[in-house]
Amino acid sequence: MEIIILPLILSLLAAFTGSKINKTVWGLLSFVSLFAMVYMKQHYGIHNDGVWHNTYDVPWFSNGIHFTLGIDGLTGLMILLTNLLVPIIILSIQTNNQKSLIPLILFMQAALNGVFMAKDGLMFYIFWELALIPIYFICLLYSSKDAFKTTIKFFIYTFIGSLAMLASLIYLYLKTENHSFAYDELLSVQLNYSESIWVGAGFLFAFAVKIPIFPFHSWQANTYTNAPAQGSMLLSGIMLKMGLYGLLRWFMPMAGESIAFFQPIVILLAVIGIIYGAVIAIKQNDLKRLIAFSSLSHVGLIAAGFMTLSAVGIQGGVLQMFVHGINVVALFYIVEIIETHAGSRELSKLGGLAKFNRLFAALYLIVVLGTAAVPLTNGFPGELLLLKSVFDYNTITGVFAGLTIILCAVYMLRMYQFSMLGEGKASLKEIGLMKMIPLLILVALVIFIGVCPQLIIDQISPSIQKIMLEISNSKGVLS
Amino acid sequence: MLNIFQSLEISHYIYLSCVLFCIGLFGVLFRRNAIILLMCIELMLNAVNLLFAAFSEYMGDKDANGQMFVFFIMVVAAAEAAVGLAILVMVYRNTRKTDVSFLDSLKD
Amino acid sequence: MNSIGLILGLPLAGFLINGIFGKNLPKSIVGWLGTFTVLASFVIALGVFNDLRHAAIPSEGLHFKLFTFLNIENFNVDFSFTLDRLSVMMTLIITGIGSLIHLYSIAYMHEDEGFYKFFAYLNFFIFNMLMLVLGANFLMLFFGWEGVGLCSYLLIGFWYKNAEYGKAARKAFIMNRIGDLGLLMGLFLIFHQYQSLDYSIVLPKMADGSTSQAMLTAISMCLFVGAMGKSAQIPLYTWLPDAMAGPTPVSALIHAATMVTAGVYLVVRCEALFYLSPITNNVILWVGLATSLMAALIGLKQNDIKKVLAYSTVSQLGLMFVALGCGAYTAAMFHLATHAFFKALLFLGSGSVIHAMHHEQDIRQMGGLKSKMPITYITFLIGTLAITGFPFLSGFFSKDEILLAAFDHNKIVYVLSVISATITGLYMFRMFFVTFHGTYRNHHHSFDKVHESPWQMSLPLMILAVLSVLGGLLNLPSYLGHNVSMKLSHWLAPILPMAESHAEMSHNTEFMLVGLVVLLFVLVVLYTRNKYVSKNAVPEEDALTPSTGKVLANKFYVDELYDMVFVKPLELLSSLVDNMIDSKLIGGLIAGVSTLLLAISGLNKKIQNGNIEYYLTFMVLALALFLGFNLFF
Amino acid sequence: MGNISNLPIPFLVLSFITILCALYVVTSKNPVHSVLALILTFFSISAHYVLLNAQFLAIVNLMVYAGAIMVLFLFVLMLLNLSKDSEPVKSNLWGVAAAISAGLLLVIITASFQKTGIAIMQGNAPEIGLVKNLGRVLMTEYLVPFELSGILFIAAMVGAVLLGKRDGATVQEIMDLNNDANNA
Amino acid sequence: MIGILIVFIGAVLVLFLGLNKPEGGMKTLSSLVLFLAGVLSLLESLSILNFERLSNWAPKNMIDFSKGDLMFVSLLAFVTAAIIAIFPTVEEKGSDRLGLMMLSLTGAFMMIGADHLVMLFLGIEVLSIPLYVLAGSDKHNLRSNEAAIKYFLMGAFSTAIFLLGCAFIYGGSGSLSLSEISLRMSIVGHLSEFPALIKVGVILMSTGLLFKVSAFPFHFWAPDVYEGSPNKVTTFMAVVVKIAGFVAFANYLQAFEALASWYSKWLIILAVCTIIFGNIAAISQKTVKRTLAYSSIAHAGYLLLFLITPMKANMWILFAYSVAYALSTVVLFYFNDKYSTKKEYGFGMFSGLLKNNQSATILMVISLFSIAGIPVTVGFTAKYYLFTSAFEVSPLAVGIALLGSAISIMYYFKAFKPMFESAESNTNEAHASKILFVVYLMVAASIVFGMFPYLFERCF
Repeated sequence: MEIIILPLILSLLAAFTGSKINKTVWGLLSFVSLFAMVYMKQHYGIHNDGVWHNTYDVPWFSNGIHFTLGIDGLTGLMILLTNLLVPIIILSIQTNNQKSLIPLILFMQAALNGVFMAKDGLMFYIFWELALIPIYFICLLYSSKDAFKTTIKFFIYTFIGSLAMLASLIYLYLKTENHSFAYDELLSVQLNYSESIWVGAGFLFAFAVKIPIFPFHSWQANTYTNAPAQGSMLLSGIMLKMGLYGLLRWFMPMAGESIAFFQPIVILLAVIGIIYGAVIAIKQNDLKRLIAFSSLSHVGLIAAGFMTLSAVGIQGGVLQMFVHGINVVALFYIVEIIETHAGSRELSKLGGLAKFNRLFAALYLIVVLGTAAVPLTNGFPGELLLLKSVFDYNTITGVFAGLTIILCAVYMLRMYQFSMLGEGKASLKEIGLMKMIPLLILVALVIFIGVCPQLIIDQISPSIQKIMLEISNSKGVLS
Repeated sequence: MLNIFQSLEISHYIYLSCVLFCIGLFGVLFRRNAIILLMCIELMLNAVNLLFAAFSEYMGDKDANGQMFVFFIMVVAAAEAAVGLAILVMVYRNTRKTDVSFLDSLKD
Repeated sequence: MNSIGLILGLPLAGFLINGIFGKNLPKSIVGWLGTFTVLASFVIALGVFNDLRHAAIPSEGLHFKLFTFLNIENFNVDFSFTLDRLSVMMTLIITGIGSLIHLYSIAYMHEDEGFYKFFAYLNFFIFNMLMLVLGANFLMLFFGWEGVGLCSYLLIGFWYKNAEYGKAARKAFIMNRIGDLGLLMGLFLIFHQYQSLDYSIVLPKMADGSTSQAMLTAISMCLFVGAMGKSAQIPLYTWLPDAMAGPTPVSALIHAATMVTAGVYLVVRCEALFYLSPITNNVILWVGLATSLMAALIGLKQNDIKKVLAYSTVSQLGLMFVALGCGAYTAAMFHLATHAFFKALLFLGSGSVIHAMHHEQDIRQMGGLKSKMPITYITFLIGTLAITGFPFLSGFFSKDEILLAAFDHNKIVYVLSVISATITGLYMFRMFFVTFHGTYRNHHHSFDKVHESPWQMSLPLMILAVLSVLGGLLNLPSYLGHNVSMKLSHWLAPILPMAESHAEMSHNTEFMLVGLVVLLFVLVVLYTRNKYVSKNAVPEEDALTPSTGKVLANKFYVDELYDMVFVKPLELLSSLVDNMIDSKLIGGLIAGVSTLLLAISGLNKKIQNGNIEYYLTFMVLALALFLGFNLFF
Repeated sequence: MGNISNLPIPFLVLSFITILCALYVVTSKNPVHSVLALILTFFSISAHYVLLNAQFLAIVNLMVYAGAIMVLFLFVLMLLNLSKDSEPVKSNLWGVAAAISAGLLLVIITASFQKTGIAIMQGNAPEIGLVKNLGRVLMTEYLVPFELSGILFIAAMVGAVLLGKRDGATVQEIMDLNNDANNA
Repeated sequence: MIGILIVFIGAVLVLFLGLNKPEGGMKTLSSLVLFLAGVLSLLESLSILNFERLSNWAPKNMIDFSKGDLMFVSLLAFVTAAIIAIFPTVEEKGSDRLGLMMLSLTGAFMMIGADHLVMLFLGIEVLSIPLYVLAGSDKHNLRSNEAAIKYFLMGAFSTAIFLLGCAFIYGGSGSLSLSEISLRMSIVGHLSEFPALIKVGVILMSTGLLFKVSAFPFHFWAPDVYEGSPNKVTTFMAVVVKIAGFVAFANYLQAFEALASWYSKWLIILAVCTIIFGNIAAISQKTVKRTLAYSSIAHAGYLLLFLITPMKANMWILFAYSVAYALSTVVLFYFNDKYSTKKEYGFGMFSGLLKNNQSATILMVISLFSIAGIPVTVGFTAKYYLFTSAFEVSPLAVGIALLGSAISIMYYFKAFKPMFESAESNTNEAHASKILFVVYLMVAASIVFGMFPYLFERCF
């Protein structure tokens, strides 16, 4: 509860004080929720035993619909990611004339924390929607062009998705014995095959749009491109993870028997998405668009890994969620710096920036390598596990999914080269050290996770095992 | 007093009323003069009244409900006619027309 | 135990210190720090080597587990290392030659603004290469494998301001990645089959014959794809010549002596696997042979001093793979070692020349340098002789061993290998003579300014020259007496249990074959000397080369082919998918839905036309409809 | 539905007149004729009321409808000078459409009864239709609606006044006013 | 009953006191009267006060306000008070418009409390007749005139149909009292035994009510009349008529509960059609008012879904939805009225609003979210309750309703485009003016109710 309330209060404060207080202050203040999280963990004495512990529970909509928050390893990792990235995102704000940006981001933080902690179906939905609102306004208010057209597409698209999820949730809710939205109650619902396909499809659609999985991605590129950098960061860094988190936490256990029906479809689509995104990314000129498609490619792999229903795939996927959050935020951060300091983010207008700031070039390179999953950077362990799981599921899909490591290298290195190397067309103005600090933190994480991924795996492993047990319990899919 | 339903079925009154009602309805659809339209609506109301009266009689047994309803319909019809004519007069004052098909400035 | 940590840790420390603080340190400290960390590793490795010589069980090595990298269900990979006879040999080569090249670089790169970066990268490369050879499981190998690819990328593109270099670097990295994908798939297959990636578990299981032939072939093919990428075999070889964009020490270290031999190392490491997959062996054999011949042919017409050496490297690597394909693993390792000596020497020599010529690399612009650069000249000569198989130099022995193995295996292979070896002589001497003999031909850079290199550069040259001469001692052929010969074979024997059954052939045949090779060598020297020294011929301009030569000069147009077959279609596909499928089809569908909705919405205008009669009629009809339905349902 | 010849003569005659008059109301080109026909219709309906023992209704019908409402209509017709058949003739097509719609409704409603029949019990006739009886019901059972219909009349009255109240604006001004709005 | 009395007396007072005074002077009085009626009804419904003695004079057979009905009464009273308070008054003398609106409101109360077909009919008429007048109360505006005559003719026509239905029901069941009918119906038992008269009667009567709540295909009047009427009247129509209509509809259908399986089939089809039609037709609208009109049609569709659920136990859901609908609709119409000009009554009227008036922007955004059903507004809460209860009966219909609310985003959010654009050239002077406290209150209420939805179920 604290980490929802805190950002909310901060958000209101920020809204009322306007731009009087420096963004750095807000950035630092929003770190507070990180500490709040640690405090919460202490306070509720949560052990890493895989159980989704309640931390807060009051009746809300009715006796069956509670305001229930819970925390376990998976949730913990996700809120860690959120509360780690949000301050960085706030610190990445370059100008002071985007007045409502900080309140919106802080509001978003609250909603995101809620999404990850919600243990009640309706609450999950509500936070899910709430998270959509600030990002919608961030994009609408500060998009570079076509703001309305892009955002409305994005909004309607995701909104339809969420409504499908709501329908599934309601269906499950009505099937529970005493009409309850509690996670465990929803899990215990027994559905027949065709029911479970419908329910699963509802969930899947919502998450597929948000993730996005291949044919549902068409909102993504334009939104990322036109949104302000902070919006892109929030969208790709954290909001995508909502979809993946939902896939893992809600779709997979709730889909019932039909998971076997969805498994090949999702994996196929995800693998198509991997290659599709990567192929498109190869020729992009706009850095943000490039990252958008690379993101499509990467999350496709995560989704595919999840759907293999193997421990390796799921844990690798969760790890990769965390990692992708860091990498993509770092990439957008870099693009933001380039855009503000070099005046453009189009590859054709950039080049030769490396000579202006060696440190920046080095950090950029590390992030690029992390994204391209070079060993000892954070991208590698997750990608290894995911590819392995997909490979084990089906060799051919595994090979196709594996193409990502080639294609990713192609477009990421192209991106790096055309922006940083060669004889410069652009120049990079002085970048303050303060601006480098968030990037430094991210890069430190890139290396750290790359070397010791097991630290994170240990955190999530019990929860994942529990979720896998839930999947297998009701459905008998896993042996 | 004589009960008409000794030699008549209630359905005859129902048909009669329906025919009257539909004549009125036809008029509403067919005519364009607002006053005639109003009259046709009155005709429809009267058809209903007749039906109520018939039912009331048919029920028998001290059932005044039908007739009371007719009474209230008449009350309302009078009020409606007053207001309707007032509206008509107002429109006529502004447009010099009572033809409803000319009033189509409000549309999609 | 800790010795492994030190061997690995020192270069890493060097990398970190140089990488983070190098900018603010004086160049001398940076350079010497880089050199000494590697040298120290070398010294430690020597100590380990000594220990291993006396180890009780010869196949065992040292093990060192740092921490658990990943542990999910049964997928358990440790960050662990092993140091056995094979890896110690590789370690010695890497750190030994590495330290020499570090030393060399101090002078070579002295003027460069990225001096500290260069040393950091070099140290990092050494670290990765060590990880590759020291890793105790396939994942560690993969770490190093990708890591050296990365370093190679960084170092090829070291002069980042040149866009062409950047392109070459990217090409190298991506081609390596293609191989890496194969390797990764191989890893998955291995894990799938054996539930582990540890050598100590996997290799014995491979050897015990319980695995199906198909699986073995699949795994070995996957691994070989990895090896192809790293060791620049057909079809993934084109990056290596382009990689010469990097500074010369890099070419010497990475693209000649160490990294490119990783493929050979991999095959030798998985000897059991490859030995048991004859199909793969054949593929390796023929790929290696083709590579060797093709690269040699291309080498004939190259005018860039480094390009010649690069193709020579590809060719020699091909030969190594021929050996591997024949099952002569020791021969391959032997050639790997001697090749490391003389190719490093040659590259460093060429670097010395380039240094003297102020970064002129075209041999047509050189000539007659022997008077100005005696040390370089002599050492280069030794290197040339060694590579071309001058009797009793290192190359002579190692190459002969491969040729013998080939002869033993298949006569056609033998003939082709000999042709390849002969062509090696042709282009090496061509280059050597054109560069050092004849007259000076450069008009931009006066002959007087050409100078001998400083001692930091000469010293490694001399050491390597000595090694090139004496390298043969490692594994002298058996006809030279049992006491001195086959040292390497014996050393590696415990690691290579399967390949031991190598048939001995009669010494007479051996002598005969050796004689043939020597004869060919003499002919080659005479021919080239006649052409380039006596007649003082200069290689033609590219435009003037005759048709066959043109094909060679243009490297068989392979780059163009790849460009046409892979790069262009991929780019085209990318644009196509982006513009057609993504925007038009998928985007269009979405836009179509909203357009459709709007169109339907517009239909409402027809009904809602403001005319009350229509409204009333519709209402009545709707009512009739409802009543009518009520009638029937 | 029994044989039509078995029906009582008064009912048949009255029904015939009613329908005929009603048709004339609808089809007459001259509004004044329509009004007069409508009054006739009301008279015949009143006669029906008498047949149905609803004497009070018969009287009220005559008074309210024929007497008050119709006079009001006539008055308005005269006031607005609409007695000529100013109405443009609608196309036949429209008439057919309207006839079809109305006819369809009629057919369907009647068909509904044909299909399932009408099930109500038949009682005998008391003298409920007399003022005395109705008045009692009105003042006891129907007190509330009776009282509340006062609200209706107040509303109608106020409304009619509001709309009918004249103020200064001339037709031309109104036209201009509206043209502005339409052009914008 | 107390509501009717107070409002009626208040209306008469306002009419007489304001006879020669400007309308604005009576604004406060009428708002206060309505507010008082609302408060008293609320207190009565919460069983805090009791007005038994006051209403004892009348027999109970005609009109009977249950606790739930009183909630609706108080809601409508509050809403009307708010409408009167926030919309500007005309400059003419005489307070007839206010009085008529209050009289119309009593009609709404009568509909809500009606337990008898006569009462229902009278309620509808008392509600409608003042509205016919009010729709044309902008006498010199031809559009207003047209609205009045259209509304009147179609209203009267639908009343006739409604009455025919009443007659059939009377014939079929032998009674006019809803509770009596309900009793008789439950005795008859099996569906097929019901006389055709009742079924036809129910259809015809429903047609009349569907017309009032502007459900497809009886919606035709709504866009035109909404557009032509003065803004205040439109708001009143959109909110009060619809809510009262649905409460009456629900009460009246409850009497025919025995037929539920039969009529819910129809209602589902109607609801689905209305939702699809309302939402899709709204997309291409250019003016704000028409868009809101079609949106109100769509909302009628959602509310129709309520009628297929077990209504008696779920009246609080209808109440919740009414609250949500009323709050956001009133606020949106208010802003439409405030910012529309003679020249600009499309969405362009909001252009540059963010720059000129931030609080107005926020209020509008929240209201739009609420009407679109996005959490954490009351709009979402109400939709959630409604859809959940309807889901049990017809998942498919709810699915379409969900889709419809997704489509509705397309037109609700159209307002955002001009709002967030920085418009240098066309600044709307009206943007600068202050927003009334009542509006803040309503928007705050829609958030508060959204956050604590449990209130509805507990208090109803």
